[in-house]
Amino acid sequence: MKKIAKAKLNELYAKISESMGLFLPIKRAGEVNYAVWGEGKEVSLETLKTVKSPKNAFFPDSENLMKFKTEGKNIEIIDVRKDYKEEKPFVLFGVKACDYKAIEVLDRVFLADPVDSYYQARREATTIVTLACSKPEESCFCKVFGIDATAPCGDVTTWLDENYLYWQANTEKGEALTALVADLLEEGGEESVATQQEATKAILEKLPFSALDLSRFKPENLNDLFNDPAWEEMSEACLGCGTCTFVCPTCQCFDIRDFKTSEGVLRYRCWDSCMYSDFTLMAHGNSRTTQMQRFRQRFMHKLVYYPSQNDGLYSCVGCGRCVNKCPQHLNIVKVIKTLGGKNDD
Amino acid sequence: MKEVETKMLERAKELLESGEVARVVGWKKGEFCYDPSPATFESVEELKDFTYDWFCGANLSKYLIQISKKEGKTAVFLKPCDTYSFNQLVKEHRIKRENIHVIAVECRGKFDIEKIKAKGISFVTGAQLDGTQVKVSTLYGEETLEKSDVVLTKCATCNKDYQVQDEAIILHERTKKDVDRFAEVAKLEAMTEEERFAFWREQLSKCIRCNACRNVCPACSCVKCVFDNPASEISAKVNSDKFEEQLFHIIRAFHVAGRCTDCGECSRVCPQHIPLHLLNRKFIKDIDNFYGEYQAGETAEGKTPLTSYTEGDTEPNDVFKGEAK
Amino acid sequence: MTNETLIPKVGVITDIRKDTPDVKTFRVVGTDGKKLFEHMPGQCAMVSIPGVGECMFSITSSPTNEEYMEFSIKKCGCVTEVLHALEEGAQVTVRGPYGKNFPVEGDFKGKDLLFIAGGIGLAPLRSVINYVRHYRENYGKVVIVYGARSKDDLVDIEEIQTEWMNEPNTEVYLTIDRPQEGWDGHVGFVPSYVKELGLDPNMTAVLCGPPIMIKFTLAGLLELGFDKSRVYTTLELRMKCGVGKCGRCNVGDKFVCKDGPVFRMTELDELPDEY
Amino acid sequence: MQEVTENKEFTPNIVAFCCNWCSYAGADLAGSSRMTYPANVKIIRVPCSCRVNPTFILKAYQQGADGVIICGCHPGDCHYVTGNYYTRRRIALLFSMLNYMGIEKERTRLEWVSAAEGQKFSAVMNDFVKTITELGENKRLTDLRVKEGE
Repeated sequence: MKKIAKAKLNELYAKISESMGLFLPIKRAGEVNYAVWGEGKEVSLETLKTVKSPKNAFFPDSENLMKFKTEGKNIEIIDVRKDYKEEKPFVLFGVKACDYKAIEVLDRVFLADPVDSYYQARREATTIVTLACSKPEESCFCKVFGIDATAPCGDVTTWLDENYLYWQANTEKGEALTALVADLLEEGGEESVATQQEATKAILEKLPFSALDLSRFKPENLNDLFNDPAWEEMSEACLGCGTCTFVCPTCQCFDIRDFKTSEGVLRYRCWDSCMYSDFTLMAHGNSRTTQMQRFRQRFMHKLVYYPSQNDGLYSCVGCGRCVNKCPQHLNIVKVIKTLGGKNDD
Repeated sequence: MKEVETKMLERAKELLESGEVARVVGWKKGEFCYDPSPATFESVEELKDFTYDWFCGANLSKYLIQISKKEGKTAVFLKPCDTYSFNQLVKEHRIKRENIHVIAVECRGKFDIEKIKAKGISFVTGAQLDGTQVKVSTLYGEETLEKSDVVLTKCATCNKDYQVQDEAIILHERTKKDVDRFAEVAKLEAMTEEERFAFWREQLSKCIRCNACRNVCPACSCVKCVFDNPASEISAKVNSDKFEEQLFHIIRAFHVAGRCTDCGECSRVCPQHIPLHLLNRKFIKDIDNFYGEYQAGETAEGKTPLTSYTEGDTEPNDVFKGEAK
Repeated sequence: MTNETLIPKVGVITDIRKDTPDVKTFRVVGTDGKKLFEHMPGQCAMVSIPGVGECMFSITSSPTNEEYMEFSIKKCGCVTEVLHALEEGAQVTVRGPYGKNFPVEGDFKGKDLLFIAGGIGLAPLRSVINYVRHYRENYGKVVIVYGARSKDDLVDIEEIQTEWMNEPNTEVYLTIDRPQEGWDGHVGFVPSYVKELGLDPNMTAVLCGPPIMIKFTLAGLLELGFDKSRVYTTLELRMKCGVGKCGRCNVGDKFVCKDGPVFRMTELDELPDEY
Repeated sequence: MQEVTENKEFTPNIVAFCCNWCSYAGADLAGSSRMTYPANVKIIRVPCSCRVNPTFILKAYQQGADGVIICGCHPGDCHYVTGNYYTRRRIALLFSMLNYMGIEKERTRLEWVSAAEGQKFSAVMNDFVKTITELGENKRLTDLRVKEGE
């Protein structure tokens, strides 16, 4: 294991930035979100939960897919992916265990056949440096999904305490990054990390949501859960906004839209939310006309549909962002408690 | 606050048991002490989850658009600011007034859990007002904070009074605050053009276009929003660059200008804490300046500033000149 | 570079046939004059007009047609409206094929087949019917029941009358909803017509049409003794990607674009009622 | 590229929303009386200045306009009696808001031009184009995607 003094972190960022892009939690106008590092930016590794998850490193809020030039009746399609391919490799720094797990959830969608080459290009160009949690909060429940917040995976795992950032490379990519910054690192830190991990685990045990019962969320209960009358009550205060979706690290629904420019048409992909009333709107109807149906879709997808298609892997990682951010305090924990509790009925 | 809650609960029970109302709209308990959700209670049995505390900041008026169309009468608990939204919606024929029984309920400002957490306080288990201070209990003990530091932004400058009530549950009188709700707007106005641009750039670049500000807004009650309508040519789901953010927020605020009661829900729900109320308040301030003081929601009748005019109105090219001030 | 699934190919509309007042059939080939891609009956493709939008349509032509693809499209939304205004020679973009096809090389083989369609619902079935006609010896008897609001709404009646009706071992039954001058055929809704016909319940049935028609026809078939596991239909929901990623066309844990659009009725029974 | 846009050759894109009953006719009159106004003014005819939704103005900026001017009948002379009184309030608030958000206040203007005022129309347009030319390219409101590829 290696370590670097906290005071020298800016040097580390500068060194990485020389040859690679560096994407990490940065405070801007009072809020911390993942953004590209630059001299003078206020990095905030201590922030437990960035408002947006780091998913936009691979699956940006909006990205160009292709361009069309039209002349008379003719259409020319211009592939814009080469612009991405030439993008220099980048480092995603400070990813928490839950957000890292969320990347696996996204991988299973975007890297499944047929592979999404836009996502893949970014994913392959990235070295992920994770950061263990030391101060989990009451809205955290990653433990429920078998995630160890004190030992996240990734190409490099790091731990942060008052004085040092501890550094452990896990993969070839991680070794390469370690070599790049070797001059800044020194040996040691195993003990400090072990102490921190122990202390954090003690907190994790005590978190109020650490023992949520997921046993009812199984594919064989799909129809029972779908038809549960509790959805009406759970969703009645839902505003139909997209907050939960957009702060969620695993939500990956998107829309494809066209934008007319002076040069032609730009086709782009952007985040979309199943909570929106036009999500499933077709010319001749809508398969989900009520907010209850849309609300149900979101949570059924996370807890039943996705696992049923992905070997039981839930598409929730317990980051608790929806718990903190829903304007009316509706969230997946309330859903799990309400429906999961009916196990023995 | 506990006494108020008890009174409210008693009254809700009475109303439901006597059959005077078919349902009561209030708040139900969450997982913590600080995350209640708006809820409808249709039986005394359901009232077991009823709550009213320092964190019931949500404005219930907009829910009444749908609920007032239901069979039977609905009782609703409205805070002072909520009554303005209610009136405005009645004025716009969105709420069926005759189906609603308004119970004005005491409010001495609501707390913002995010502000408490921002002070480094976690595992909050309760909060109580103590004079000008707030005692926050946590798993690790008690913390004392200034009330002005923890109230919701919308409550910090609120001097509103009940505009409509069929009955009231008020145990503590409120003291009028000596604050100018336009102070922040004036501060921005005093900046240079570049500074203002930079301020809004920084703030609006955080926007994730979740539409929470729009969906929570009691004035945003269109059946189909212009931003959801592909035929409007401005529908979009994401801010692709700096312009879209401004377009969305200018138009959002503009569409409610003259109807916005300054309930402040837009700022409360913003996941990125963009001070959206400063856009709405700018319109309110301008309307007051140009066309005389006007408070939307004070009455359930009459014209709004943008649906009326006088022959000698301020000329648009003159709004920056001294005479308009 | 071009194998990215979201990037379409350019197609040229070489022929436009007006089938009914609101349905046109578009013949599409690649810019090189050849067929854009191969498909199987029941599969779909994303057709788009840059700047307007992209929509999923079932491929109406049979895979056995080696020259071109056809799409029968009803005018009902933004994209279809613009499509209907296009002229021959116009270009569109096409990507696909998407979804599972009808089991023409599997369960359908050697079976007697019953096709029931309503209105534009004939579009996806036309592909199967013509495929079956091409490999006629592989299948048993074919019965086609097709209904529309009026005689003018029957899509490509010419092919039905001149080709399908003359096919050996094939029965074609047409019906329209209300009596109309110049129509001496059957009048009545498809579901009741199906019951009147007293069809052989051992046939494998394929249904396509408006949801209400499917619902009642299915009930009728069950009454006649049909087995749900031998009744197929195709679904249609909002789609953006076509490859199970954009997350909107799911019914329960199945994506219509990837796991459908062709479903057995028994499969649909296991899914929540949300389509 | 930067230098090119900043030298004198910058010709702004101007969008003028003109009321059918006055300024649009005023533009006609200007034309037939051989009074010139710059060719880079793109006129959009509207049935009344009141038809100009604030969205139109912002949309024009999004699509690359450097300046937007709205022309209507003099207050009191509206073909529909009161339309332009509402325009006046609406546009006043919008101008104030744009300025509040740090958008140059000179970029957007409203003028009352009657059908008989061909000369005024021409003078207003010339003056507005001059103002915008001096102000330079609209960088704060254009959608970056519009000018992509240039």
